Amino acid sequence: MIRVQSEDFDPGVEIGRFQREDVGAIVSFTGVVRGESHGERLVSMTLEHFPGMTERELERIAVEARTRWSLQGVSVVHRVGELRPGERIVLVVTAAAHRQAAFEAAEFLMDYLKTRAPFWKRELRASGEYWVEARSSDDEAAARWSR
Amino acid sequence: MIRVQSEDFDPGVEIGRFQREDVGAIVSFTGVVRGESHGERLVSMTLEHFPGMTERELERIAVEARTRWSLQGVSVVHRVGELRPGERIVLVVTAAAHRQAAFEAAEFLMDYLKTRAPFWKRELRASGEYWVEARSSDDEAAARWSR
Amino acid sequence: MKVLYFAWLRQKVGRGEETVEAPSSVRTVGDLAAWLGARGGGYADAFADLKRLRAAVNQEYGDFSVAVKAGDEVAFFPPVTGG
Amino acid sequence: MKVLYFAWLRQKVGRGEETVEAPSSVRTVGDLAAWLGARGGGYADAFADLKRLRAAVNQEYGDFSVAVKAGDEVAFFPPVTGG
Repeated sequence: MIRVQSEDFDPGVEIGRFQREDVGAIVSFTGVVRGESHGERLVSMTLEHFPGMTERELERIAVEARTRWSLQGVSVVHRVGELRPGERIVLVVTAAAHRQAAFEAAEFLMDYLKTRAPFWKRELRASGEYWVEARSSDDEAAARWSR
Repeated sequence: MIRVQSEDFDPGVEIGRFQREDVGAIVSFTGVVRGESHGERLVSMTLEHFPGMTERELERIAVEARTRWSLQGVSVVHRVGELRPGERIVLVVTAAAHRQAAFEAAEFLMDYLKTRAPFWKRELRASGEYWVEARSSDDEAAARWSR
Repeated sequence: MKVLYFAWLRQKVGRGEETVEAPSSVRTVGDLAAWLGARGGGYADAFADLKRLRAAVNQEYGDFSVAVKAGDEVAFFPPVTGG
Repeated sequence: MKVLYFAWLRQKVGRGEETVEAPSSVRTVGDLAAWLGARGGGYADAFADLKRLRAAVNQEYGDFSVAVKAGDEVAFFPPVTGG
């Protein structure tokens, strides 16, 4: 299940959806807005996205994960709009019979989401507004899955 | 925080403990009792442990994770006693500034827990009672961290 | 064709989307970017360094050599930073 | 010394713990296992194949060459299967 929304989400509820007898392992990743950026206090972070294409890309990433690993379920929830430090921003949940598939698929989903899903972050810091720059470490993290 | 208990736990609550401004990434692993084992219906699973040593080993594993990765938090909750298919059995939560540390530490904790923490599983299946045998794949998973 | 701008491109251009009538010489994403940049002002600023830009045609990522035609939706934006 | 048994060892031996007065010839975990196995019955069954067993002395894992002495707590159990 793929959702892009301004509202908060509950990791426990999303994990609970996969608690079934055929699922042995559930891995979740929760991203939280940190209170500091470039050595400055972060006032807020605003997420912009490309409606329509975002959902398509997230669906595509989820389908790709399901072709690579034997998964019982995949959820991706990503928030947009203005977020404050300490707020949840993204959730990925994977469910599988065994833990290795669940762990690897969750890492894959996060790596691909960071480099493929059309979201853009703008930070409001004490010294002004800044668009977050893409990080080469994220590209490298995503690249390891195509080896 | 390390807990060994017969009561259920709530992954959402444990994840929520780490939702702070200095934490960017929270990874959780939830283990669930599967309804089938060796091609048979599982009636129930009973977990026995070594009180005292279990907590010591889990603490030791958590400390080891904190020396290997920069972590803001580690939680391990493991249930004991009789569990039914679909019930939660184990939870590991890791919190870090960045996602890679949180993912790796959670995998490490699960691999070490499986091979170091003195728990033993007994399955009640349609055909009788069986002690679960240790799996060499778990030993191999744990061994990769000492490379 | 319809052109969309996101993030700092949107801010520099001053709008999130517009419909343009590109001349027939605009055959690729790169042609379109050059044509838009030639408008000057915020457009010149937004399209000054194409290496900093990414594009999608009809919601599919594409490089600057991808063909565009009337009726297409072309989006320009910086590298993504979600997650 | 105090001896603890877990999982199927506990079932075979018929108890979870006991206090034993081992002879002075019992100097290691392996000596203790052999001495307990020599009791016959469930003990012989439990200690029939030492390769299937693990041990801990005073709650620390140890192999069968580890020394034991009066006052120690020695636990025997199969390989662990938690998680």
